Amino acid sequence: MSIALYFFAGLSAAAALGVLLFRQVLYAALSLLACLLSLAGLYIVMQAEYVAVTQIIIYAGGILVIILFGIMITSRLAGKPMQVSTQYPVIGSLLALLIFCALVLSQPAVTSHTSDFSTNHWQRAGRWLMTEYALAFESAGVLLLICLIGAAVTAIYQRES
Amino acid sequence: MEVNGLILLLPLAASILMVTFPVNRFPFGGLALSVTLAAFLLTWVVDPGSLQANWLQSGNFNLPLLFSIHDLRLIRLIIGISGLVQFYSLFYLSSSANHRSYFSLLCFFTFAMLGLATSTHLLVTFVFWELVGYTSYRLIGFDTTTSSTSAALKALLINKVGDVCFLIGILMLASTGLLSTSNLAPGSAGTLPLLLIFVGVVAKSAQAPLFPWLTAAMAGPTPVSALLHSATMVAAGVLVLLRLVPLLNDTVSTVISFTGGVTLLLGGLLAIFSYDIKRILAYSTISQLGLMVLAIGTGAHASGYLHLQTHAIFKAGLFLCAGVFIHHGVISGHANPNDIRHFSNPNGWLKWSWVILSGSLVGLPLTAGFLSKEAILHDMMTFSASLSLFVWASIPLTALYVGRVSYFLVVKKTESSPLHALLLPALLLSLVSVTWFVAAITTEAPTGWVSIIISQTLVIAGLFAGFRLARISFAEKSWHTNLGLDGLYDKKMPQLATAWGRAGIAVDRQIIDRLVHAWAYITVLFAHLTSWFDRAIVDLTLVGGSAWVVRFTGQIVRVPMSGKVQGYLLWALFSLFLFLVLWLLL
Amino acid sequence: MSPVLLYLSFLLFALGVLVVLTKRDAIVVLLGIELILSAAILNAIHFNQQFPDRMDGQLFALFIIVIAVCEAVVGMSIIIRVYRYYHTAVPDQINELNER
Amino acid sequence: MQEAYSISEVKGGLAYLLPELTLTAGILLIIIAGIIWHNKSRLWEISITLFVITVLMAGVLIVYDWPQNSIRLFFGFIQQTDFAAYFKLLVLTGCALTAGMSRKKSVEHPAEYFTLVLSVALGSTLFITSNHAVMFLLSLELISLPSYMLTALGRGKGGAEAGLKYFLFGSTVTAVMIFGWSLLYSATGTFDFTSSAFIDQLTQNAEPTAYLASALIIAGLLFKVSAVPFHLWAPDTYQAASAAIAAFFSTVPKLAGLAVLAKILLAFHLFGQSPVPFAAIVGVLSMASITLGNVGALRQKHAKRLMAYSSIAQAGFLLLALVPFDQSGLHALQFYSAVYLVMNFATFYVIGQFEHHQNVQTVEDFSGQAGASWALALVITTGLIALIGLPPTGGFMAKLFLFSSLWSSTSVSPTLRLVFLILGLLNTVVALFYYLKIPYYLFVKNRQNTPNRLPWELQGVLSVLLALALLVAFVLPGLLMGWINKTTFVL
Repeated sequence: MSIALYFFAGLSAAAALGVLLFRQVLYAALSLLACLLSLAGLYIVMQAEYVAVTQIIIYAGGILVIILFGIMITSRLAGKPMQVSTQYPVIGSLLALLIFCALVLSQPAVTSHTSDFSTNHWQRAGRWLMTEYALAFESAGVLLLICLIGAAVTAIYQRES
Repeated sequence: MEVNGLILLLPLAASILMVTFPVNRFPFGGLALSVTLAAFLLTWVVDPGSLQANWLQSGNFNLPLLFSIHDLRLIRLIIGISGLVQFYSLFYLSSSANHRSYFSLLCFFTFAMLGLATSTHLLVTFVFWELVGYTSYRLIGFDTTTSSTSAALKALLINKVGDVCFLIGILMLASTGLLSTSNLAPGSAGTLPLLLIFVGVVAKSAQAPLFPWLTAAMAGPTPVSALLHSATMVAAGVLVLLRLVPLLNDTVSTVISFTGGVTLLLGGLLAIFSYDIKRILAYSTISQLGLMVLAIGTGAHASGYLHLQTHAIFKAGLFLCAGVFIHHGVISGHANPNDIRHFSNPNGWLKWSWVILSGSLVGLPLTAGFLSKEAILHDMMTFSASLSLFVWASIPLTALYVGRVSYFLVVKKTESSPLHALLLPALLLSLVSVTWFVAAITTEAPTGWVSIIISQTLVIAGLFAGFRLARISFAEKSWHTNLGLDGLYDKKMPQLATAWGRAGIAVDRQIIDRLVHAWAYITVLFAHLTSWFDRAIVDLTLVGGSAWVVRFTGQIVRVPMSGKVQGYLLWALFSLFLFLVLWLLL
Repeated sequence: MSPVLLYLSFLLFALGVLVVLTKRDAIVVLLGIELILSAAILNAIHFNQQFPDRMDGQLFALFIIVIAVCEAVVGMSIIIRVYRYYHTAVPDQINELNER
Repeated sequence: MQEAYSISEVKGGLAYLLPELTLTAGILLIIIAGIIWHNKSRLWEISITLFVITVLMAGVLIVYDWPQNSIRLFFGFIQQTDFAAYFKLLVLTGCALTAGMSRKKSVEHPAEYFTLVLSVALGSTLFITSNHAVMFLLSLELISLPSYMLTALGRGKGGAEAGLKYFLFGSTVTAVMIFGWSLLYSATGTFDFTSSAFIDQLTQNAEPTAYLASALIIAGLLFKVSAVPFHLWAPDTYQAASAAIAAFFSTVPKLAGLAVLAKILLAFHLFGQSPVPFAAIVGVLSMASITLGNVGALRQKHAKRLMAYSSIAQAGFLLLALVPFDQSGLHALQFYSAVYLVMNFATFYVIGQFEHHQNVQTVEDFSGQAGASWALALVITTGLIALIGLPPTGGFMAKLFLFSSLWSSTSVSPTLRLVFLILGLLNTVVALFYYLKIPYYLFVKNRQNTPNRLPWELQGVLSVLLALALLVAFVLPGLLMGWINKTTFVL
C-alpha cells in the first residue's frame, strides 16, 4: 500500500512540475492529465473510490477534453503550435517558495487513523448525497446548467458594435 | 411655539419653492425679500422658548432636534442683514446672472444660519454647520470664473479640515453625553475634544493659521461677502465657541486666547498694506473675529457676544458701502474697481454711512461698536490684564488701517448724484448702529473712564496716523520686495514719524519718533513674515504639498494598475502573503 | 499516515500559484488553477481519514470537482471569445483597459 | 428510520426555500423562452417581464415569510435568519433596479443575459444563508461564474478582455480560498462553520493552520466585496461593462459577500476568544481600502472607472462596520448597505442615461450637460453627495451610525479606534475632490453648451425616486433603522 502511495505521489508531483516546465501548451495540458490520473490512483489508495472515478471520468476526461479542444481551436486561429513564455520568474518563484514554506511551517497535526471506508462505500456516498448533501446536489445541478447556457453564448462570435 | 418653527421653515420653504419653480423668468428676488421680511416681522410675535422634536430614536442612538430661541436680537440680526443683502442684491446683480439659484441659495443660507444659531444639540448644530459651509461654497463660486471657483475650493478645503476635527470632537463628547447644552457641567469634558472642536471654530471663523480662505473668498459677489464672510457665517464658529464656554478648562482657554490674540494682531497688520478694499475688509474681519475669540477665551464671553452682534451690523454695512464704490467703479469703467486709490465718491450719503460704520469699527462713541469694544476692554482688564495687551495693541492698529482707507474714501471730493437704492441698506445699518448706542448707553454703558479715555486717545492717534500713512504710496506689494522695503525705510519712515508727531500727542517728540521707528519696523517685519507664512506655509505646504502627495500616492497605486491581470494577482497574493506572515507572527 | 501527502498537496498548491503567476498564456493559467484545486481535493480526502465516521471530506472533493469543471468550461468559453477578438491568449497583449 | 427522518428534513426544508425556488423557476422559464422565441425584440420583452415578475415574487415571498427566529435547514447547510432575509431583500432590490437600467441596445442575447443576472440573484440568496463550506462554495460560484460571463458578454473587445481578467483573477482567488477550506477542515473536522463543533475545535486546538486557512478564506470574500488588496479587477471590469452591469457588480455580489463576511468573521472571532486580533485586521484592511480607493479615484477620467474606485472605497466603509463586532455595528452595516445600494444605483442610473443618449464616457464629457436634464443632474449630485456622506442625504446618517457604533465599541483599543475614526473622516475630505468633479463639470464648466435634452423615460423616474429615497433616509432615518433594530444576529 505504502509503495503505491509513494509511487502515485511521486508521479503526480513530477507531472505537476511538467505543467510548469513544458513550453508547449499541449504538453502542459497532457502533463496535467497525467497528474490528475495519478492523483486518482492516490484516491483509490486512500479508499475514496467514488472520488477517484469521478476524477477520472469528469475531471481528467471532461476538463482535459475541453482544454485540449480549446487549444486546438485557438492554435488553428493562430496557425502555429502554441508556445508559452514566462514572466516574473524570480519574484514569482520566490513567492511560491515562501508560500510553500509558510504552509509547511504551519503544518497541521494529522492524527493517524486507520480508517476503513471499504464497507458499502458507494452506497454510503449515494445516501449522503441524497440526504445531507441534497441541497448542495441540487445547487450543483443549477450551477452546471447556468454554466452550460452561459458558456455556449459566450463562445459565440459577436460583431463589433 | 408653532411660530418659532415657522421662522426657521419660511426661508427653507422659499428656497425649495424657488428651485422647483416651473417658470424661469420670475422676480425671485422679490419673493425672497418678502419671505425674509415676513420672517423678520414674525420675530415680534414669537415668545422665546425651546422647540423640540425627536428626529431619530432607536436603540441606544438618540438624536433629538432641539432648538431654542433664547436671544431674539441675534435672530433679528441674522434675518435683518439677510433681508438687506437680498434687497441690495436686487440692484447689484446683473440681470444676466442666474437669479433663481442665487436667491434660493440666499434663502437657504438664512435657514441654515438660523438653525445654527438656535440649535441646542451639538450634532444638530453640526448638520447646520455643514449646510452653511455648503451654501457658502456655492455662493463664493457663484461667478464661475477661474479665481472664484478656486477660491470656493480653497474655502471648502480649509473648512473641511475644521469640520472633520469638529465632528471627531463631537463624537468624543457624545460618549460623555455632553452634546445637549442643557446638561453642560464645567470641566466635565476632556481637553482633546474641546481642542478638536476649536479647530473647527478656527477654520470657520478664519483664525490663524486657517484664515487664507477668507481673503480668497472675496472673489464672490460683494453682497455675498457682506452676508457670509463678514457678518454671519464666520460668526458661526464664535457661536459654537460660546456654547462651549461652560466646558472650558485652563489649557483650552489659553489656547483659545492666544489664537484669538495672534489673529487679532495679524489681521490688523495685513490690513494696513493692501489697496484692495475687499481684502482690507476681509483682514479687518479676521482681526475682529480674533478679538471675539480672545474675549471668549479670557472669560469675557458676554462682551464677546455683544461684539459679535455689533460687528455683524457695522461690517455688513461697510461691505455694502464698499459694494457701492466698486459698483460705481465698474460702471465708470475702471480697470481695477477694487482699488481704493481709484475710488470716486458717487454720493454724499455714502460718505456719512462710511464714517459712522468705520467709527463703529474703531469704537468711537455714538456708535454701537463703542459699546462692545469698551465692554471687552473693561472685562479683559478685570479678567486678565496681561492678555488685554493684545487688545491695547490692536486699538491703534485698527484705527491705523481704518484711517488710511477712510482718507481715500472720505477726504476726496463729493460728486453729487441722486440717492441710489444701493445706498439704502448701508444707511439703514449705520442708523441702527447709532440707534443702538443711543438706546443702550444708559443700560449697557461701559464703566471705567480711564480705559475709555486712553483707548479713545489711541484711536484718534491711530486715525490721524492712518491719514498720514495714506499719503505714502507704496507700490502694490512693494513690501514683498527688498526695493520697496528699502524705500519705505529711507523715505517714508521719517514722514510717518513727523505725521505721528504732528497729530498732537503731547509726549516727548524724540521718544515718539523712536517709537514710531520701532513700531513701523516691527510692523513691516511682521507683515513680511506673515505674508511669507501665507505664501510659504499655507500655499506651498498645504496646497502644493497636498497636490504632491496626491500625485505621488497616485503613482504608487498605479504600479499594480498596469492592466496585466497576472501583475494584479502577483500584487494581491504578495500582500496576502505579507498578511499571513504578520498573522503568524502575532 | 505519512506527511508525504501533505507535502504533495502543498507542492501542488505552490506549483499552481507559480504557474498562474508566471505563464504568459491564459490556457496555461487555467491549468495552474486546476493544480490549486487538485491540491484542495487531495487535502480534503486526506484529512477525511481522520474522521472515519463521516465522509464530509470526500463529498467536498466531489463538489470541488464540479466547481472545477464549471470554471474550466466558463474559462475556455471566455478564452475562445478573447481569441476571436485579439488572436492571442497572452493576457499581457490583451491590454486595452488600464490606467493610461 | 434515520433515512425517513432525513428525507422529511429535506422535504420540510423546501417549504422555507420558496424565494430560491421561485428564482430557479424563473431561470428555467427564461431559458425556455429563449428557446421558443428568436425575435430579439420580442424575446427582450418576454425575458425582462419574466425577470421582474420572478424577482418581485421572490421579494414578496421573503417579506411574507419573514423569519421570526433563526431556523437551520438541510442539516445545517443553510440558516434562515432575519439578518439574512434583510440582505436577501437588498440583493433582490438591486437585481430589480438592474433590470430597470438594462437597455435593449446593449444586450445581444436577452434570454441568456437575464438568466445570468437571475442566477447571480439565486446564488446571492443562497450564499447569504449558507452555513456549510460546500453550500458556501457552490453559491459563491453561482455568483462568480455568471458575473465573469456577464462581463465577457459586454460590448465588443473591451468586454471580452475585462471578462478574461475578471475570470483569471477571480478563479485564482476562489481556488486559493477552496484550498483554505480544505486546510480548515483538517483543523475542525467539519465544514459547518457555525456549528458548535467547529467553534469548539478552533477554540481548543488553536493551530497556525487554522489562522492561515481563515486568512485564505477571508481573502476570497475580500475579492467579492472588492476590498484591498483584492480590488484590482474592479476598475477594468466596471469600465468595460455596461452601466447596468457595473451598477449590478458594485452592489449585489458586494452586499452578499459582506453579509457572509460578517457571519464568517464572527465565527472566526470565536466570541472574542480568538488570539488573532480580527477587529484590528479588518480595521486596517478597511482603512487601506478607503485610502487606496480614494487615492486611485482622484486621478480617474473615465466616469465608470471612477465609480469603480469609489466602490472600493465604499467597501472599506462597509468593512469598517464589522470592526465593532457587536450588534450596533451590524445594525450600522445594515443601514449603510441599504443606503449604499440606493446611492450607488442613483448615480449609475444617471451615468447610464448620459452614456446612452449623449455618449458620455469621461468625466470631461459631462461638461455643460446639466442643461440636458436638470432633474438628472440634481439626482446625480444628490447621489454623489450621499456617497461623500454629507447632509442632507442618507449617506450622512449612514456614516454617522457607522462612526458612532465604531466609537462606542470596545473591540479595539481606544487609540486604534481614534486612528480609524480620523483616517475615515479625513478620507471623506479626499472623497470630496473626485465625487464633486462630476457635478462641477455638469453645472460649472462650459455653460454656454446647449446639449440635446434627454427624453424622460422609466430610468429617469426611477432615478428621481432613488434620490428622494436618499433625502427621506436623512430626514426620517428612523423608518429604516426601526426595522433594522428588530433584527438580531445569531450565528
